[in-house]
Amino acid sequence: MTIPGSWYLVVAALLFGLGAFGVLTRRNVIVMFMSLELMLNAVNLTFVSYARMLNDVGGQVDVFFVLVVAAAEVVVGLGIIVAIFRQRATVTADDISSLKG
Amino acid sequence: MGAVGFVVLFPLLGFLVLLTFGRRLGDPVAGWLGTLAVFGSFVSAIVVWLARLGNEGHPYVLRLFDWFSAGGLHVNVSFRVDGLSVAMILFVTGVATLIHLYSIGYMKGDPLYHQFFVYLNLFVFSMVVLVTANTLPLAFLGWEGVGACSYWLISFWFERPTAASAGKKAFIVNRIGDTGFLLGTFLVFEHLGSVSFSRLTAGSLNLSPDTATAIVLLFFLAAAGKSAQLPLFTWLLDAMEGPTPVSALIHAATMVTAGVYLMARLSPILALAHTADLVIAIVGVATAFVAAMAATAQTDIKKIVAYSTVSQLGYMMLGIGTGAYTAAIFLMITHAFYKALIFLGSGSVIHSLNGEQNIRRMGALKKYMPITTVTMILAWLSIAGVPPFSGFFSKGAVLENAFGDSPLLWAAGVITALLTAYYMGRLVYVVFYGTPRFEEVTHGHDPHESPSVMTIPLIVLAAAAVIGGLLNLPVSGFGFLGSWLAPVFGTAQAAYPMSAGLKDGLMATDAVVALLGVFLSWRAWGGVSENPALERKIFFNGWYIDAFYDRAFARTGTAVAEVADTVVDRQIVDGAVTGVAGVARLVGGAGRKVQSGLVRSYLLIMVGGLIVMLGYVLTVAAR
Amino acid sequence: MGYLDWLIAVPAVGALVVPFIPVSEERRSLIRGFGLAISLVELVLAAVVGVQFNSHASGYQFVTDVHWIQSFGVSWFLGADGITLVLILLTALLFVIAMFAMKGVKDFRAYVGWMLLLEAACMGSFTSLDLFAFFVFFELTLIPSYFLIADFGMGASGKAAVKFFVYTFAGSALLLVGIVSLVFIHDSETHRLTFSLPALMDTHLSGTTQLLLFLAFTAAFAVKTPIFPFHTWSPDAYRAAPIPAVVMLAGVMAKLGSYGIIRFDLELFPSTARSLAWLMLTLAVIGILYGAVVAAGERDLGRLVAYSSLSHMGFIVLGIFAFSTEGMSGSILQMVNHGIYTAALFLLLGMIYERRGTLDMAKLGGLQKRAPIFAAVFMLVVMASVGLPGLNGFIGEFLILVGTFITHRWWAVVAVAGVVASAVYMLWAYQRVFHRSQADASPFGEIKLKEALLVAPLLALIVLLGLYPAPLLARIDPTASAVVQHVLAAKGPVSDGASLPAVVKGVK
Amino acid sequence: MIFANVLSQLPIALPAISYKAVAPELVLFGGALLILLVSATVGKRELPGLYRAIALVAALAEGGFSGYQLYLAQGAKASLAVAGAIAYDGFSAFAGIVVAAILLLAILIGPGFIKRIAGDGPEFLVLMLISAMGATVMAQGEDLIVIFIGLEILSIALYVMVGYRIGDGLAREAAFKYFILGGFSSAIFLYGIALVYGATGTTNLAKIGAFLALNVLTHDGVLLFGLALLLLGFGFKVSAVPFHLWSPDVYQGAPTSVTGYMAAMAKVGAFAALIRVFDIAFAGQIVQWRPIVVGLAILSMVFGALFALRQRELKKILAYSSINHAGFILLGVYAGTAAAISNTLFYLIAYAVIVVGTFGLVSIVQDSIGVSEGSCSLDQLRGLARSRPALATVTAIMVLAQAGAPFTTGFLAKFSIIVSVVEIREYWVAVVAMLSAAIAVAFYLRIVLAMFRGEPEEVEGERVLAIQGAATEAPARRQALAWIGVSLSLVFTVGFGIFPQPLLDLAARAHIVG
Repeated sequence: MTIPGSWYLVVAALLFGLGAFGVLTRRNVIVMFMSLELMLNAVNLTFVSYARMLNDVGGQVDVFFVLVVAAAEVVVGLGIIVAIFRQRATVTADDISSLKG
Repeated sequence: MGAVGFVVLFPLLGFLVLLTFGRRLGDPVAGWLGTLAVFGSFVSAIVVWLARLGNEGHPYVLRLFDWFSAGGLHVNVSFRVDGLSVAMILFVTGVATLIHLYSIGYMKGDPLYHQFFVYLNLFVFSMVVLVTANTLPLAFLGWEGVGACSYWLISFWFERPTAASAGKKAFIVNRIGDTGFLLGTFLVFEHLGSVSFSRLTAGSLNLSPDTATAIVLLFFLAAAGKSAQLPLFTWLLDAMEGPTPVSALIHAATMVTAGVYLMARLSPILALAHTADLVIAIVGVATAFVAAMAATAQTDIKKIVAYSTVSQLGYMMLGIGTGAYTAAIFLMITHAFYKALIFLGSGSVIHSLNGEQNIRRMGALKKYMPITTVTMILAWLSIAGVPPFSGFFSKGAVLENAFGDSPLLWAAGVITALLTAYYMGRLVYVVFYGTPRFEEVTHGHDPHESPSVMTIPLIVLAAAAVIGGLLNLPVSGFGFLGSWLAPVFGTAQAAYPMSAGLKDGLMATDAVVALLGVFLSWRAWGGVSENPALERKIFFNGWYIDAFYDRAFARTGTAVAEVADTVVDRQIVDGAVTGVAGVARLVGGAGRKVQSGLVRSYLLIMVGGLIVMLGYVLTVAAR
Repeated sequence: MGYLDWLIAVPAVGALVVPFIPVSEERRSLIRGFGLAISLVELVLAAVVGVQFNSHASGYQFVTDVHWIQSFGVSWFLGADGITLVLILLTALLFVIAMFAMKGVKDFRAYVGWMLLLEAACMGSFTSLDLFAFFVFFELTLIPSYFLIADFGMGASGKAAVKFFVYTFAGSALLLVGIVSLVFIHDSETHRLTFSLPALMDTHLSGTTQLLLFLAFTAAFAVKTPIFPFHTWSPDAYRAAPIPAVVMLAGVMAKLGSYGIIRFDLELFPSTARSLAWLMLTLAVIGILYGAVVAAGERDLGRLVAYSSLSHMGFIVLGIFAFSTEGMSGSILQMVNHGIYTAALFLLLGMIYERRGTLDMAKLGGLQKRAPIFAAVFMLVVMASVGLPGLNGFIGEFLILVGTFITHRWWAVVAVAGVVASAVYMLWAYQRVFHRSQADASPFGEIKLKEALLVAPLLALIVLLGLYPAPLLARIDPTASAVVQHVLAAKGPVSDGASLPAVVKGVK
Repeated sequence: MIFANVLSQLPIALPAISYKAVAPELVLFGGALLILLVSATVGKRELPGLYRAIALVAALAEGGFSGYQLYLAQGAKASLAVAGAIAYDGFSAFAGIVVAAILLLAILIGPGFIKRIAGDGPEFLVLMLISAMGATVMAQGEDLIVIFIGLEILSIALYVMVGYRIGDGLAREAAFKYFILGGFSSAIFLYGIALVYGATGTTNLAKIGAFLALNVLTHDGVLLFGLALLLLGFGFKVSAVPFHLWSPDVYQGAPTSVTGYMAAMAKVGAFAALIRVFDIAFAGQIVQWRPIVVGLAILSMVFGALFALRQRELKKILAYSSINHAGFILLGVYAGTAAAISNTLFYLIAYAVIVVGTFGLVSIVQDSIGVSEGSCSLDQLRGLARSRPALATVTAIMVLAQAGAPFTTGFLAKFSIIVSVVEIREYWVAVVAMLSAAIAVAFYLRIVLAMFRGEPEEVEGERVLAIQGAATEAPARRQALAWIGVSLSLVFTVGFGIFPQPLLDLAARAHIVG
């Protein structure tokens, strides 16, 4: 029996929620970063499942754009994180809070 | 007739010259210049009087220029010459000239000598403008002008705190009265469309009774303020802080009579408001009685005379209230003579006892100051109403009309006449007779008579006090003043039908009462200088009226002002504004806490915002 | 370029030129000379306008109307009638005196610059008949006065300046929304997008809209005048500002508020003005008495004069909302008179502050003994402000009270008490400062010639306008009666007939 | 030409790209590549002057093209290009002009100061040009994905620029925060696009608009969800409350000239895209999204003003002030009429020029008191009016222009927004807007007050970072170009403040054809 498209959407939504939750709760910067990527991939899944449901190739093409952007983000994000890491041994998001008030 | 312009111009010139060159003119010259200016005004007053002798028919109005006009209101600077105003300018400038002369001597050696005459000349100018103004606002200029001059003159010796506050008190109490003047003027303008006296001719006014009453009562409030009637008389007592010539000129002869003049000038309206007239009469006689009682217990010579002035003014208001305008004006003129005389007499006593004013430290001065003593005795007899002195005729006329109006008023008037004779007698006996008590005041050597420049005015005034009665003898054909003022008052003048016998009876009772008063004062104060039985505390403190005013208005007023400033304005009204600013800053502060610097808290808030938006979207979608 | 344009352009250009005047530091008093020259030229210009003004012609004179921002329908539309003329003359005169009074400052450049900009802004506000242009100039006056208070003021001038700016700005924020809404309603009615006052005057506004717009406009003017309860900024600002600035604040900018009420509130919303007259009159009367009572409780001379100014502005507002020609003329004349004697008062206070370094009455005393001439001058100005007949304060007050008495009797009766109250606090203050003998005999120099010359023109005007105000009144009266007729003739608001208070009787 | 023939033979169908449409992007990108090429080939010695010249030429060219497009757009029908993904109409042309203006000012002001903290490298200019290109792509994007790509190009370039002075702890922290929050909001924005795509079957704005006009979705939950997520993405970028939390920290942490550039460029790009998306794609759903936008606008205006009252750090105050401005621009979007859009554009260009100018001044102030591009507290400004009167006066004017002082574009910008809001009869919203402006005046005046009050106390040594080989030429020369930039912005602000008609006409022609 074929799995209705909406299930995929639900899975994607769950994945997205998971990613968001990950960014919110995990203190380690690297894990936050990974959850961010997870959210982007969840969106890819949504695109693909919609493309399949709508039977339109546009959605799938968009996935490639998302991938490209995600890659660019990774490069820059890791660059920043490494720069921070070089000053301090362990890096948690809460340490980085001298800019406040 | 145009000379009225000069009557006004001379004191103004005197004021301006003294203002600019006064300091350089120095001690005596400034005084003489001032006296000259007022004398010039007196001469021009006589010229006006002579010119007027011929045609007393209709009043002459000298129009100078348009003062201000807006909408329906047109006010011009114009002076009115009619019986009343001529009488007034004659006696005002006359008395003023004498008092200027007197002041040259009295104020000798005072550092601010020239400034005294600046204010005096300005005062005479304002007074003359007041009595000859043809429009109510111009009269108000004179009215407040004399008020301001009395403020400056009372607080002339400003070093003394009591003098400064006395001056301020005088001005403020006058101002309370002046609000009545303003409101009265507005009512007149509203109903008659004009503020000029020429519009206020008797008979042509279509005022409803209660409007007329309102107008009269409002103007009476002003008169009460200026002529020290019952509710607003306390300032006159404190006004004694000023130099004695000031008391003589302003607080005896001229300014205080402005209220009476105003009422006389408004006689056409008074004629339409009988209830208001009754009020005036009652207040007048009540003031007379209260002041007379208070005068019996004063120890300060000037306070006694001040209370006496208030009392005599009460009589004049009684005359006005009972419609006897001529009698009131007659009493005003004669009163000016003997009251000025008494003040100047007291002034020369004070002058010779270098400043001592308490009668308990005087006594037996008749040996050292013969002229002053004689003139004071003459003044005493005329104010008491002993025939044939002027007081007898003028007070008699007022009492006669009072009897015509209501015997009750007459009775009160007679009792007060008795008191008048009594307290003036007390003054004369204690000051001039009895044992000398001035040793420690004059440091051993005897008091000397005042210089001639001071005694001459005393003598002139004494003469005037004595023969003043001739102005308006009750005998037909000799009522010069009556006929002179008839065209002014016309129908407003009340004429009570009385049989000749009744008139003679009344005159007789006046004489008897006067003599009784003299006798009583001789019996009580012939030898002794203190008698607590007769000098009750309540009268000494002026029935505690002033004390009551002080606590009710002055103290609470300051307290309220204090609270209004510090609490109401700073905390409440301003507080509201700074409160709003405070709340804004509070929220600002909260903002800083939200900005915790933690990335994850930012994310949380963003997601929170998103959830709110999604919630909203769901409700919209669900609809 | 009409006269009015020059009136605005001269000080504006002056203000722009001042920073670039190539003058070395020690000869910087030349800059003050330059400022003085500009203000004198301005005075001459104003005089010329005064002479050319034809008091019989109705409507606005010296009109210039040229497009400015077409897409918003904004035009540079200037015009002058009786009210504007009188206020222009006052502004020009007070500026010359303020320029003279400027001394003891290191940085003349900024001082003169801001003062000239302030003059240009005031002239702009008085003459512009385009609501946008009026609003822009009305706002522009805030900036120079803020800098004058904050930089050259005394005491806690920083806080006072910010409070002044924000308070007035908040008021004018409502004014802006009011103006734009009015223009929009007019546009949607007549499809003509314009900000010009004459065009906007015949917009048909429903009762509630007209009420809301009236409140929005009046909010800004009430803060500026000030009217009770929006006055709490004025004591702080007047006390903290340097003397030349406070002469402008109290003398000229306070009139912006009352001028705005006459020009915009009454012309645009006549029926609401009529139906809300009772509220404005009550606020005015409260302002008169409240100002007097608080002034009596005040310890500091500067703040005392500020509250007395609140009380006197209360009279002016009273005259405006009495809707009688006498009252209106009186209040316009009183605007000029108040400007003159308050300016004189503050100049004298400046002299006291220079000599004793304080305005706290407890520390002042016995000045009459040390400086009798100064005391006499001070007494003259005090008497003018108290409204002694023969001096300029009286005429305006008298006309206002007469005008109010005719139409709103009981407000006038209560307001008359203000005449007494003003005597109380003024003379009490005079006594505490001049008569009370001072314990420490600290010296108090007699008035110097330079200072006397500074105050002389104002003293002359105090006496002259007191005795012969006819020339001014002749120019004010036609405009005043035109405004009053406009308000009374306007039929009730379009929809709900807001009932007129029974008290308004037909005007004689 | 051979290459073109070879391509044409290939079986794949190349989309017809009209280079006229994408000219602005090409110019900027070309400029960036050229700078990189030159710096790569020229070897060790860096040629900052040459890089800056190239960047300036690129910026001017981009401005020229946009101006030409604006002139062209006057009559042209809907002009889509690149298979409907890029639209070039009056609106995008005007946005291009604004981008050019920002670039011009930023190139003049920025590099001089960046040199002190990060040497002469060309990267700063390259990043600036690239991010500008991102903004123009967003402005011209007719397809949600294209807008997303433009957004990412802009954002990622900005993340790097914020962290440009990687040595400084604050800058690193700012970059990190901006990155994480930016990434998160982009992800959400993307998810929004996906949902919209799911609901309407296309990501092309015109097609979405057409689709929604034709068939009314029974349960449009998915579409509205997507809409909300899109709004979050845009809201974050323009720092509307409650998505503004990043901006105070990042504005303070980032080097001042970057902050100035970012404050202007990010908003121009985001608002251009926001207006186009909501005007073309979701015109039908105006009833649903309007309340959200007005909610965001009011929150931003009011809290933007309130939160700044207690701030002591200059750049944080200016951050909140730009949040307040964002609120005002959102009001313009909320008004939604064609006139409102041109007024919003007027506000955008006025705001952009003032903000870059103001931050340029802050850089000059910091440079003259020895604090290099770091955070600058109000107390350090004390007594500036005594030491540098000209600088203090110009700064005061620019700050007051932000406050809405008359005779400046700031005033006319706020005025035009109030006019638009009143035209849709939202009087109370206008009142709230102006009252927030009144609150804002309080903190603007605190800045001015700090400068004009008090004596200049000696500057306690701000730990000046070790500057890698910064040329130590006299500050005057370094600030010369910055002064030109600042004066240009001043002349623009006051000039168009007094005679705004030309600028208003320009904005009026910038209507969306889409």
